[in-house]
Amino acid sequence: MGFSQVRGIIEALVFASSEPVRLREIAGILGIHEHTARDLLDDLINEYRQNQRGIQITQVAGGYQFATNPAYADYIKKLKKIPRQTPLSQAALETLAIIAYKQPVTRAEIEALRGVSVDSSINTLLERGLIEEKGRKDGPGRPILYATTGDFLKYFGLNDLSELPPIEEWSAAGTAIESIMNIEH
Amino acid sequence: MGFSQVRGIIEALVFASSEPVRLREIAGILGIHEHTARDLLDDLINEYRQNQRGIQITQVAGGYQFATNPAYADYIKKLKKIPRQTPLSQAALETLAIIAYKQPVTRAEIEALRGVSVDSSINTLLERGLIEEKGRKDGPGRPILYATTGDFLKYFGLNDLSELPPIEEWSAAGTAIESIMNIEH
Amino acid sequence: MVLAKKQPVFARRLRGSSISGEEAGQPGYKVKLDVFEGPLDLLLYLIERAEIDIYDIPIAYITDEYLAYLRTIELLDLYCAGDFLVMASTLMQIKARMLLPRPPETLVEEGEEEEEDPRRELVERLLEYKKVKEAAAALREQEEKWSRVYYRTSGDFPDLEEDKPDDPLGGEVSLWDLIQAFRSILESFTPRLEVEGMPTEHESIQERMDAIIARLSQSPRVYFSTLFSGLTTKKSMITCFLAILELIRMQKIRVRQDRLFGEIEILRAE
Repeated sequence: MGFSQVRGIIEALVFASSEPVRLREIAGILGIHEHTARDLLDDLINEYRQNQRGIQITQVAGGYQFATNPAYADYIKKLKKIPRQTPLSQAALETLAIIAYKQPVTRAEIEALRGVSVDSSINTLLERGLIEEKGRKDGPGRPILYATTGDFLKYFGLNDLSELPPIEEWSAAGTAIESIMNIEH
Repeated sequence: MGFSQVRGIIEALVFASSEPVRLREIAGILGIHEHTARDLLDDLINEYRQNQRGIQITQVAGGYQFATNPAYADYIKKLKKIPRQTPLSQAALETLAIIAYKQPVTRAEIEALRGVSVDSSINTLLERGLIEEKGRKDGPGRPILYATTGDFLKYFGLNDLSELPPIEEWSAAGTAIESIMNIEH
Repeated sequence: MVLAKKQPVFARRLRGSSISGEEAGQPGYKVKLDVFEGPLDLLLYLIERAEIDIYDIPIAYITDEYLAYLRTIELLDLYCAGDFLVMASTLMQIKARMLLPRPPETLVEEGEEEEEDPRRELVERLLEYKKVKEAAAALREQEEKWSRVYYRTSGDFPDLEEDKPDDPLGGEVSLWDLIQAFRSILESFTPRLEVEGMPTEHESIQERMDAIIARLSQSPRVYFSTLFSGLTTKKSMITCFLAILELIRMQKIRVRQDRLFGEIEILRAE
């Protein structure tokens, strides 16, 4: 199997998958080392970056996937059959931000931080597949814990959670939640 | 707007559309003549045909669409999630039409009619189970004979081969088969 | 201006708001806006607007401002969650505690802990909420960037949506700003004597919406305040404001403010 053929197969695999394809899967299908697959992919990614191409290979949600060049978004929007996504409401976005940075987190913890009931934003986020239930917290009432999904990463173009934009000092906030919870109850 | 940018936009449009994009729509969005759009598309199509690329632009159902290179179908099948079968390429379709109407037929006879090598189309069709080997022809080299399968009838919603649409010319055969396929999908 | 840069963070969107009750203009008409992000959001807005040090909040002033906003919302008959009232009582409690005479410092024995500032908990909550807003703003930026990227269509897109502008408020003017502007118009308004027995014009919200649209078809943009000129009753002014909110929600108009606290402009949506 020649070089350009392996490259072609990788290109076909990335295209055919509806979900981002993981390096491990590509390497497994081709029977090559992961680092070889990575080199070939990097090469392919670079090639698509040249000459104002219309499509690109992006690294998202832990895998590789084809996507359009954002520079041409205005033209794509003019297509008759193009699915459009409404941006999240501010309320949903704030709820999502708390879940993203503090996961896994309970509804009561989110409400303590936002100061309002978050029932409808949690429903919206569950419906859009951006968050999911992730077990229950030990303690009274064993409340449901929420966490973000792979679609969340894809929606915001992140490869993994470590790529979330850094928020100052929020790491220490776990204790703040506790103290706010105590105020609330 | 430069040449490579227009080309890039066309590439993005063909990729992003949920259905094959018509020439008229592409030309309309870009504000260029249809024949200019066609030239640019032909150019793009040719580029993807080179170097055993993994994806290609195909002309289906009166429009343009991206699809994987049929030569790599075996690898794609190994992916965990395939959203749906990629439509048959124009090349595969024409080859299939010849086999359907002239069966049993040899590779050389198909190539004589299509004027190009049909190795990859035949492989695709074999892999998809639409054709099968049906003995060998008497004569020099005893070449393999190809015929359609029961899956072929199923795929195109035919009861038997007599239901194939009547055709006058071979170029019409591909279109005829394509139109049956469009009813199905 | 320092605050001007922060403004987009506090931009509120009118998406997700909805009308409940009968048809616009009918009695019992209510506008339900889900855009109030909550009492913490309003407090932060007021603090930023007045350029107040969050660690040293003049609690009497901020309580008055907060209550004034609640009264305007109430006047407009907008739906307002009970959380806003809980916060109001919290603010008043803090205000009362602040008024208590503090023990003279000489009486505080050494080693004895100084009495806790009654505002401490509130400040902590506000600081935490500020970070929530920061995180949300960061995600919004990321969302906008990636909304320009299309993946291959394979059913993982949601349903086709109507083409609509992403941001009816233009990312600049928050709902709080609009209410503030409406408040000041109301405050400077001297009601004319309504002669008893004279039929008063009872314009419906729908009629007022049509009038605004007609006006915008003549000139592409008008000042928010001029939409209220010529109105003679408080009731008609409230109708006008609700009409503006409804047009924003329907994305028929856009609201813009060139600089912080500048004149608010109303534009026709494209």
